[in-house]
Amino acid sequence: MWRFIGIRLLQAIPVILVVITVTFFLVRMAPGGPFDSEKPVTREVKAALEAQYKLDLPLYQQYFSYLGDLAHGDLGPSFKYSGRSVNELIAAGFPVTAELGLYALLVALGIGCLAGIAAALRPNTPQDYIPMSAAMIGICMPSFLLGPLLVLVFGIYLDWLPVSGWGDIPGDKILPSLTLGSAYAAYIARLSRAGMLEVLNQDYIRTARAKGLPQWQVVLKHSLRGGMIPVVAFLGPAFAGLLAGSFVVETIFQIPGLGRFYVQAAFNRDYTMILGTTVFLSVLIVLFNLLSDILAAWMNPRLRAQYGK
Amino acid sequence: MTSQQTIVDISQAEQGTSLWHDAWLRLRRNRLAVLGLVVLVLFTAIALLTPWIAPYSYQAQNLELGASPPSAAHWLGTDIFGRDLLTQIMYGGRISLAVGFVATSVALLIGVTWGAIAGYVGGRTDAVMMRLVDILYALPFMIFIVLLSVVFGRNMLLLFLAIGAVEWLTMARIMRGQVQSLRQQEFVEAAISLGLSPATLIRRHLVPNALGPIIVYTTLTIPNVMLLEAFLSFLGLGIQPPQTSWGLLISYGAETMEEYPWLLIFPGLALAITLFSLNFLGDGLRDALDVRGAKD
Amino acid sequence: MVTGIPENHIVRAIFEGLAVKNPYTLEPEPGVAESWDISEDGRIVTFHINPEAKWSNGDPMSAHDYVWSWQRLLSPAMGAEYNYMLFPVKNAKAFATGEITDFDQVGVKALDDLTLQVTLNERTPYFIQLMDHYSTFAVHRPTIEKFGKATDRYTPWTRVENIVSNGAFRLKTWALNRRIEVEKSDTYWDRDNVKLNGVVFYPTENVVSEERMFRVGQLHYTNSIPLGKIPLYREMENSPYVQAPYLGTYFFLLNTTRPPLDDVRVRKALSMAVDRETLNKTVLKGSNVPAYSITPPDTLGYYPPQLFGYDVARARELLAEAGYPDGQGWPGLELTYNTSEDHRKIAVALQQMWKDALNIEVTLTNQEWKVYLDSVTQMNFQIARRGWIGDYVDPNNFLDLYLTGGGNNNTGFSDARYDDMILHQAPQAATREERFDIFYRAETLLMEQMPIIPIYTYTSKHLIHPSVNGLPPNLMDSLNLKYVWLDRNWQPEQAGD
Amino acid sequence: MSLLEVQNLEVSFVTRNGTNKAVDGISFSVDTGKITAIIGESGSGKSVACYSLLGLVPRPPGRIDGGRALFEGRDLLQLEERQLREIRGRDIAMIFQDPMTCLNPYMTIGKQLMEPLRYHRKVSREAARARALELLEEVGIRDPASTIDNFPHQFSGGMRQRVMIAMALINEPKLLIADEPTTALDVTIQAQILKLIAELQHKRDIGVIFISHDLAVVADIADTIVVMKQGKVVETGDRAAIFQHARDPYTKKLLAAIPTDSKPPQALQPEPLITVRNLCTWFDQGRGSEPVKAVNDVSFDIHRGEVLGLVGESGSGKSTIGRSILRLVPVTSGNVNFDGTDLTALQGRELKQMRRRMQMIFQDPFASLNPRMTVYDTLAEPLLLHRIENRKTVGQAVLKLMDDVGLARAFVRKYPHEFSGGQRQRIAIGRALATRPEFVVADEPVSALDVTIQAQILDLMQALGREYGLTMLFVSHDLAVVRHLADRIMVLYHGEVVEQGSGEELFTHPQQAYTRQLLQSIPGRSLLA
Repeated sequence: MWRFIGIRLLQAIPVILVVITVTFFLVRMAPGGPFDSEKPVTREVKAALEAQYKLDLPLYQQYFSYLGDLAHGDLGPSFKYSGRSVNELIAAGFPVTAELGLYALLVALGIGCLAGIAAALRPNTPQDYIPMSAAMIGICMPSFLLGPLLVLVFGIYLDWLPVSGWGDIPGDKILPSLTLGSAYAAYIARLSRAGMLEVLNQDYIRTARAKGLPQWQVVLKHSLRGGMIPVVAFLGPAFAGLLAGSFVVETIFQIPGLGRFYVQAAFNRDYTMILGTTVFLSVLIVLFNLLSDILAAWMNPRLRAQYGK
Repeated sequence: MTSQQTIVDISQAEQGTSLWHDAWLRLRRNRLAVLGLVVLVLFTAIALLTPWIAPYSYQAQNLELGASPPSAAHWLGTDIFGRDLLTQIMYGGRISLAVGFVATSVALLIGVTWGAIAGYVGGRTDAVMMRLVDILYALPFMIFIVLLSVVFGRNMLLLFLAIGAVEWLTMARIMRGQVQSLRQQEFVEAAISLGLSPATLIRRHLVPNALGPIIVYTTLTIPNVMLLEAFLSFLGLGIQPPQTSWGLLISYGAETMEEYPWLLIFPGLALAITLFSLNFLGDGLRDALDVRGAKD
Repeated sequence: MVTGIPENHIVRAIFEGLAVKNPYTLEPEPGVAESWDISEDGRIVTFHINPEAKWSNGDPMSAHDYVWSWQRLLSPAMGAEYNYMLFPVKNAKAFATGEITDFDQVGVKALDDLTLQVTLNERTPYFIQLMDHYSTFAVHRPTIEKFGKATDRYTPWTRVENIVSNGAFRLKTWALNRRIEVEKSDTYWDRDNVKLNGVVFYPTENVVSEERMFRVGQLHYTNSIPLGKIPLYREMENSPYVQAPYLGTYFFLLNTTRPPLDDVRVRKALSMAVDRETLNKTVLKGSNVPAYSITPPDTLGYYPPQLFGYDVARARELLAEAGYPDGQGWPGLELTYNTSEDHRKIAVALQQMWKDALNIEVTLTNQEWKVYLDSVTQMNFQIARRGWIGDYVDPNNFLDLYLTGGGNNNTGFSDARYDDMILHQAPQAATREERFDIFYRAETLLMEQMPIIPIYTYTSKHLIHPSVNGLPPNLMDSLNLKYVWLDRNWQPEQAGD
Repeated sequence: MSLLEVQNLEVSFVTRNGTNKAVDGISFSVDTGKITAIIGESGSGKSVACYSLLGLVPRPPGRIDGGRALFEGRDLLQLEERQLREIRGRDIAMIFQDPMTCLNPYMTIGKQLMEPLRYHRKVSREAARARALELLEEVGIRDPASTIDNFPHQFSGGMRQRVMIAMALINEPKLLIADEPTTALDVTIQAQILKLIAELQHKRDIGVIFISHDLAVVADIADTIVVMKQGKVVETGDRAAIFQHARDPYTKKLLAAIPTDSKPPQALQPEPLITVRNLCTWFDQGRGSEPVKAVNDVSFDIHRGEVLGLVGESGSGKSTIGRSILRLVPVTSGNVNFDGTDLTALQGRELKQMRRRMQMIFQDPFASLNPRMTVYDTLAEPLLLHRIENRKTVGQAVLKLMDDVGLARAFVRKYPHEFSGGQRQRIAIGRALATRPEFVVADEPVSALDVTIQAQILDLMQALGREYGLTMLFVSHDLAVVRHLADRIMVLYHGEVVEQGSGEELFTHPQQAYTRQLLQSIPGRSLLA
């Protein structure tokens, strides 16, 4: 098991290195610099600014100096938020995004699994069609549409929940989590339906039924584990997607998360912030993919034994 | 099965591969799938004929009229420029359908090929190919897009490519998983022992058998692509006003959903109907191509 | 150092300049300086600092603080974006560009602890106004030096736990992208007149979300409002919607170096074919004021010339004269704007107006903000959307944009007479009337060449909760929180921006 | 009175294509302490009949049309699901065919064993565990205390079937239904399991329904035999009566299908077509662990026109030898010489050329045909690939192949799933022969087929072998089948050859203990010999 994790982590190093390199040069190639603004500054001012952030050095020197800092875990100063380091900004934004992502994932798992299992138990009946149609809409409903809709209904017309914020007013975490989680709930519903259908057709389910077990026990004790494996395998990519895709929701609900920092950084050409966030997210994506693979393997005793060697 | 010998018309037997032909025959029996197909064909036909059948010019503004709810003159109402919404949706459909189908085809082509090769060859090749996919997943998409739009300027072809370049990643992963499991099957071994080249083997034996999940994923990709197009257009890579698309109409509509709900509802409906049609057709196609399912 | 309009509110809440603008009249009134004298020729300004003025750590404020702060602002190494605010000061520009390195030559002197003498290049009527611009505020030297060199940008002196300020409020919380809280300062010289106990600022990029927060009572004050919502709010009784003229102009830059826009007739035809009244009434929901020149009307009593109006017939004539009768032979034109819903609406409307009136095709290109800035600076466009918000109330702030080679010119417009009028004649003018007359003639010259197509004069648009008082609309959209008070019948004090 | 009395049971399936009568009015009975065997081909309705008794046929599409099934005086067919559930697993227990798939891979066997006991008898966890350990001991699991918390994949197929049996017996049922419990097992394991079932049945004095397609399997244990065909019972009788005085022609056909003879010896050509020398095929288990030596230092010759039988249990490496020769798995060392060419050195074009001359027939006719290619496409592919025929003539060639393997020409446009297992194997044979190969590896080509079909396919292979002049490596775990077909037999054990010789020699004078054990495991030896 540890060997397997070790190999995967080793494999991740070149991936992340390439990501850093490509991103580094990509952001530099994009037109407009961090200090361009609507009221352009004089050439002298710009030169002074660039000198302050070492942007006056040759690009390759900047690159290696960045890599050197990175090796020490230093992501550099933010260009946009003067006086703040990228590490600090990520430390401020990430917990929020992670929490949002976690709740969204819980929403997605809760709704998705229930709908998927319900559909799988009675395939090709309304109990199947209705949640699956909803799932289809859920997958394709963009969050820039779903978020405002939920806000209008629950925040404004019904006046049940706050329309924005994060941790400021009780209940303000509900709508963002729902908005972000719904698309993934839909995917999970489809995955768990397919997974459960597959498992329910297995011989060992027949064995369980031949033992005289009632339906709910057959589902809970015998089908769930196998049926959920595809869902678990999807969790890694899903969580990565949630992290990367949370900026729309963060913007709609005024949430001070990493996604918003990231997009602002991209618009501001905050080079160090873009790079820092990209590196951070790609490490996270690698880790979560690994975690979900391990979890999926752990759920399958046979694979568990294989990796255990 | 009867053992009675029947004379078979040889010319009929010569008609090459018949998987698609048979799938078509089976598809025709699936009422929902046919409905989906009819709707899609209808939408495509409308899109193609729009310049001749649109009730209004899609540019003509009537600023004084502004946004008006559905009426006899404007069946679906007008937008804030007083432009006929039905016309806008019809023209938007041209872009959205084109983007949806072409970009998805690009993604399909790259993703299926990439995934099939990685899954079939395996080993180091697979590792390198999939790491490349990982890298592309991790790159900051927005910067990438902005850069593309600047370096290459703005054109539709680029839009298709950009979207295809993003969407093929997941497609490749699915395909790879499918191929990996298919590769274990004996019929693949049989094909190898016949002396088939890897390319032929992938094309003839692996791809057709992996189509099910790919088709389902494709039907989900098309609407996503249509919405992604709106995002790219918003960033300046995609189409430019007064051209429009369903994704753009929906995102404009979402901004004013309280004041002018029809500006959201009707483009949303157009997309939703397309989405359901695609889904019915996709499920139908999957079943039709799954020759085993037809009888069991 | 912070830039941009929303941050401006926060800086002005926790810092105060030598003079502040009265929100009702926009006339300067005492800030850190309790009074000031201006010499006969207008070149020497002497500020008398209020002995009661203190930093938030209790240190008294002194004239030396200003000398040091302004030196810091003007230091080339600092790279301050707004250092030009002090360029009216003698030798300030030379120091900022590194021509001279001795700050003693710059016209800023502390005569004693409480007297600051400033020597200007020439009479600068708007100089006192500049003292209310945050770039000219004093900063606390010991704090800054504790965390690094004076000119280091990347130091943590602005943190809540470190910052020392001198305004009516002081920083309490700074949660990035979440909220910024300020509380009443107990060292502020005029603390008895400060009525709010504190203010909470919510940063937002999304004007739609902002409106929703206001609607459910999460905000007292919004920075803006979505266009589509304006009619709804306007019709409300006791409407919270407050709209007022704002010192800014929305216009399009025309690149006069490229055909077909190198022909003044084409430029004029395009400008005349724009029906600004209808555009404002319909697409813009009457939220702005049609503009026909660059300077907003009533800029401290100055009214710009109006040389033309909406005139399709004349526009067609001009276009025909330029060689494109009824749009024939039209080579096409590209209009660039930065990505935004409202810019798109205007561009789409204009595109169709030109099509209808002149039968010419104009294509639209929207660009991401930094890309757009790049295009504009490089003059890599034909027509580009642009806006200018005045930093101080004076026509000069708008008219000096079009000096030959000016950093914000971006049109290729160049006229020696114009340069002379703005650079030399106007500063020499003895009276305000004479000065405005020079501006009027210069602006006439400018608009005859039409290097820009003015569209509208901005208005400030806010939603203000009925319980909020002391937030009068003004031309600068200047928010002086010192004057604000809440009706006690209403909920806790919050403001958003 | 009988333990179970089934009368005129009728079950049908309602599908889109109409109603299909699966069980058409059958009657039989099971007595306490007796084994009733139900024999029939796949599709004869034997399993459906038994599943329907316990409500295990999914409804829809299944439908019980009529009949009665009296179990201890209660008609099972009239019971509600809840009542049936109480009987299932407590009074009537089942064992299924494939122990690989019938145990839940995600639960330890202990949990699965205890489950029926805990559910039906509400006993404590400790008591259930103790009982489970006892039963595991009884069914012959070594050291149950340390294996009870293992997962199914940690057991071999035979062991898993023992676990299944223990699970079925844990509630002391009165009736045990065993559905082809040995079909997926090796012969030696099969013999053990059959013995175990017979012992347990005897000891507990319970009734057993034993479902099988193979008369030979039940020859030693059944008390009563019911022969089914197409949903109907064609003959019922006690064991002796069926085996010695079968009346029904179908029963006779079943009996005749059991291979008993050995192939008459024939003169071998002196020149071997294939020489295998020191062949090793090892599979890497990743760094650090020993490779699996699937084939270890094996040498043998195959002469032109000869059928070489390769016998061994699963895991003995017999399939790997065939695949190694055909270069379908990478060879670790050693060489394979085919008509003067070293196959292990070939690459690309040359290898493709050689592939035409050697082909393979696979074990599982369900998996070895591309499900999305019609028979026509499957058969045409090798013809076109090797340019044996052109596009114009390929149609005729395909039809000729269909004739050769005994498939109706009308089926040429059909897909594999539309055929029965035997027909599919004919297609696979047709594909293998399409390139007119000199050498064919047949990897268990009949082990997945019913006995009657098995006999037909073996006949076909023999006939075609003669017609095409084939040299063949025939891989099988079934000694009787190999003896029937092969000129020479090689016995493989743990990747190494332990004995070889002609069928007659091996059967009459086995030299090695392992060979003798194999021979003794052949079911129904006593009755058939």
